[in-house]
Amino acid sequence: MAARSRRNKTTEIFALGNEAVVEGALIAGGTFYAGYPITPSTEIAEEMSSRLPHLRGGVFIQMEDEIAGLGAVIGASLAGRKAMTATSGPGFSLMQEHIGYACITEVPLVLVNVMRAGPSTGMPTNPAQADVQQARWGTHGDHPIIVLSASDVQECLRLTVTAFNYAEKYRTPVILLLDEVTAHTREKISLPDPEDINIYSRLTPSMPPEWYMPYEDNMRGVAAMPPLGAGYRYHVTGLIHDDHGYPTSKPREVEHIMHRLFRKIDQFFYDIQIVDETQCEDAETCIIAYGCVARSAELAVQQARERGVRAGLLKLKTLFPFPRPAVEKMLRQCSSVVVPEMNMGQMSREIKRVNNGQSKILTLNRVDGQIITPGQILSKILKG
Amino acid sequence: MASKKGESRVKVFLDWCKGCGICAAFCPSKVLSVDKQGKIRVDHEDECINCGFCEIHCPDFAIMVYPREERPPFEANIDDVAPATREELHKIRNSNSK
Amino acid sequence: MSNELHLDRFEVRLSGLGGQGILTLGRIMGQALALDPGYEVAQTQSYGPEARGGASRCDLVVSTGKISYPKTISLDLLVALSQEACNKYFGDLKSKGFLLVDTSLVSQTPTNIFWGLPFTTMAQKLGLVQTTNIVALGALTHFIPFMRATSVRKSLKEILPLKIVDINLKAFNAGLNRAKKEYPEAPEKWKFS
Amino acid sequence: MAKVTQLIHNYLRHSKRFPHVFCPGCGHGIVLGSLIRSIDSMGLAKDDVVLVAGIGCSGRIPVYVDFNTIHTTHGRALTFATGIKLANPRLKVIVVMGDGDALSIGGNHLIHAARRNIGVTALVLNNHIYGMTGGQSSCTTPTGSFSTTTPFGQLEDEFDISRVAKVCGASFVARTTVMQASAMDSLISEAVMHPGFGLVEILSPCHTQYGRKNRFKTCVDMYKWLQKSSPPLEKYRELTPEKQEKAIATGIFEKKDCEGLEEKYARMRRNLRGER
Repeated sequence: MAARSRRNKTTEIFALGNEAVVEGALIAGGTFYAGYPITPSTEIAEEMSSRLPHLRGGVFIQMEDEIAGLGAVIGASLAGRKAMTATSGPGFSLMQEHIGYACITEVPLVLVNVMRAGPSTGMPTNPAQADVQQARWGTHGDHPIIVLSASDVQECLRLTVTAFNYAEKYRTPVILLLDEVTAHTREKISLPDPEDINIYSRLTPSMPPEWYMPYEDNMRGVAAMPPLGAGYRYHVTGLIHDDHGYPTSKPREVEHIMHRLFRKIDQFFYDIQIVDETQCEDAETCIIAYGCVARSAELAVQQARERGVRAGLLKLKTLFPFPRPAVEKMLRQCSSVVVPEMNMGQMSREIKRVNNGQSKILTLNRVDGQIITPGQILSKILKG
Repeated sequence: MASKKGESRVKVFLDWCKGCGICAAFCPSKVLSVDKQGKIRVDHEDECINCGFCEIHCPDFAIMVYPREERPPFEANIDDVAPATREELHKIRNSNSK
Repeated sequence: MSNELHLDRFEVRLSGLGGQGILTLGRIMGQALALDPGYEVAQTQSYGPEARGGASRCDLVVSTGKISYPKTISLDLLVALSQEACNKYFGDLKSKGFLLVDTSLVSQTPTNIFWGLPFTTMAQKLGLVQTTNIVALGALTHFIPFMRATSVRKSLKEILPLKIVDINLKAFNAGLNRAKKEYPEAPEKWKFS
Repeated sequence: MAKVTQLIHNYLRHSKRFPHVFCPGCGHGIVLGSLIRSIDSMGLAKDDVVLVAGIGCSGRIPVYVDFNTIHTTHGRALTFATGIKLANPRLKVIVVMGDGDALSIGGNHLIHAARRNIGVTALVLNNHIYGMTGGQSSCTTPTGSFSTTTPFGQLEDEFDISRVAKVCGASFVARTTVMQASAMDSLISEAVMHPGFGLVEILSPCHTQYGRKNRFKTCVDMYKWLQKSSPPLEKYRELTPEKQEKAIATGIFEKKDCEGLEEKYARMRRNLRGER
């Protein structure tokens, strides 16, 4: 522990990305953390273990493995808590089954994954962005999911709040992807006044329990969710279920729930899509980046502009649902698009998918456990 | 809980009974048996001593034992209703023609 | 904040052995620069898997404006508390960059132009070798003109456990005074772009 | 006695279709009935009971009963239960697991739930086989017996669930069989009322998958075998070692005074917050 800076008089602190996640979670109303320690996400668990017991009803528990960690988080969320866990590569793989469970049972939760390099144990203290597609498609079966990505310490805080808000609003697991650079960089961040931030909590039913339908289809596509023990006794199951929560295999009911699951995310797409545009208005070359690489790209754009190249940066904070409209706009506008990422091309695959020959797409992949430097991006811009 | 013979009645919900035969096999008074349809039949209701074994060991909640003097469960209370006897029919006809 | 020096990516690397307190040093320094004078600071670190021994390094990028790339590109100042670190990172220093070494552990520097103080020996004299990093911090407060002693002391008090604040403040003053005495001209040598 | 079955019916979900999915003669229905009776005898409100189950035949139990019910993933029911209990210690959390669920895939979670003494109750329905997937051997399939994946007899030694739980530090451990429904009622009540982690192993025969492959003609034969081979602990102790080998003792193996993890945590929180 010992990582937390004691509060300054102003609400500014000098904190790690991982610590900012904790600040964000607490501001968002998180009171439950269960997990298993794994580098480079451990500071989140350490910080939670010393902070949560001070809260009314706050609970931190270190479980026996990551599977148990996410299991306990789902349990706590069902019991009405805003709950989260944090992990890294190998632990994220272990959690996949439970992510699917949370998707189909529509349990709100936040999962922070600080990505490691390489498959298997990989490189524990080196950055990478290699879990992007796993975050989207890691668990088996069709499912919708929200994946966010933070690139600096202030964003770690903000996006954790956002992640909790989305989870509660849309009753869905939300994955926040960090990388080692973002998680382990210390920066000055300002702690927002909780009153300045919109915090959402799940809607709970307000009707006599006999009439409550746990998976009712309504205009929002999101049913109200009571905490366990509130009088609304219902059945929660990972089996495909009907509106009442009971298992079903009737084709019409199965199709209905699957479509609703996707619709509840799709119809709020423009609420969920968050991107930052930097000098994009007149850009001829656009860099599309996320995570720590977006910071390298920012400097590269500045350096390119100094050399007379009209470069711009589209930073993706929402990775999934894929921010197609924002990306398509840049594909139409720019003659070339550079996609730097610390993997073998997981996001550029999505961008190529929507390109339809509108723009030249240059990929820049680095998988040696080192961050892509501004210089590398700049030379790609100048060559392209 | 056990009572004297002849004081209890046994009700089987045949829609729920799967005919596993546990109740029949362990009934101390041989009240029950499995019939050709694969369902439980109450053969000797009078022998029942209300030991309760069948009730708590029926996996399908399909059997219940209740006191003889109680109204049989799941039957409408229409004891004071009966179809007309021949005499009554005759009487009614006569009174109408008056 | 207006009378502060304008900085555009001033990069410092603190390096040495694991266990010397390099990361703590970086944290105190980062917080002192970020919270009080209000610079933007990005502090990153790199260390081996071992908790003690092995190489340890901590980088700070200090800037008046927002910092985009958080890692160092070319160093303005390299602080080396071990011979190995000095050899390893000297090449990352800018041509006009400065080198500060712990002369009790670094006996051979790659250049004749450097600042050197025996931090470890000083700390031992104070009675607690673990304060080496804070002695160095005191010296750095002298060498880096935009770092204020008051804000460093404040940050030190906030970050270190209460029990060891006093001895560390002593170490800080020792480092600061020794540096002032031996290199009075040093702070004027910087040229900020 | 007359009201027993009606009482059970009161707790069943009237919107579910009965009879339930279990095979004729499956003991799981008896366990469900026993669970309902013990909860009723303790006077617990339906709202305060959370029934958590894993995957397998035992996982189908909760859907039929009108509590807060959760059908989780394979082997992980205890982790969900841990989260629920810590999030809301007022709830009575009961976990229903099969032998494969609890000891094979979920063995790690059982070990640690017992070790950390979380205040949930685990009912392990031991049928010696993977029933739902078609009769494959499980970690409790007795040595020498047959299953679809041990066509030439099981070579491995089986787990003794109660013993595993006991050495892992579970503060209440008991074993019973579905042939002793009244004893089961009181054991379940005792386990639920126990403040720490309680485990009740219930032998519940599976004739469809296990019995047929192991020379039991009908399910009634299995019940007779159960009746014969599961003496109470006191009688078991009097048996000769050879006879003990073949018998399965039933009764309470462990019961120690303790505080559940959730209570300890709440106390720590009160201390930190300066509350009484």
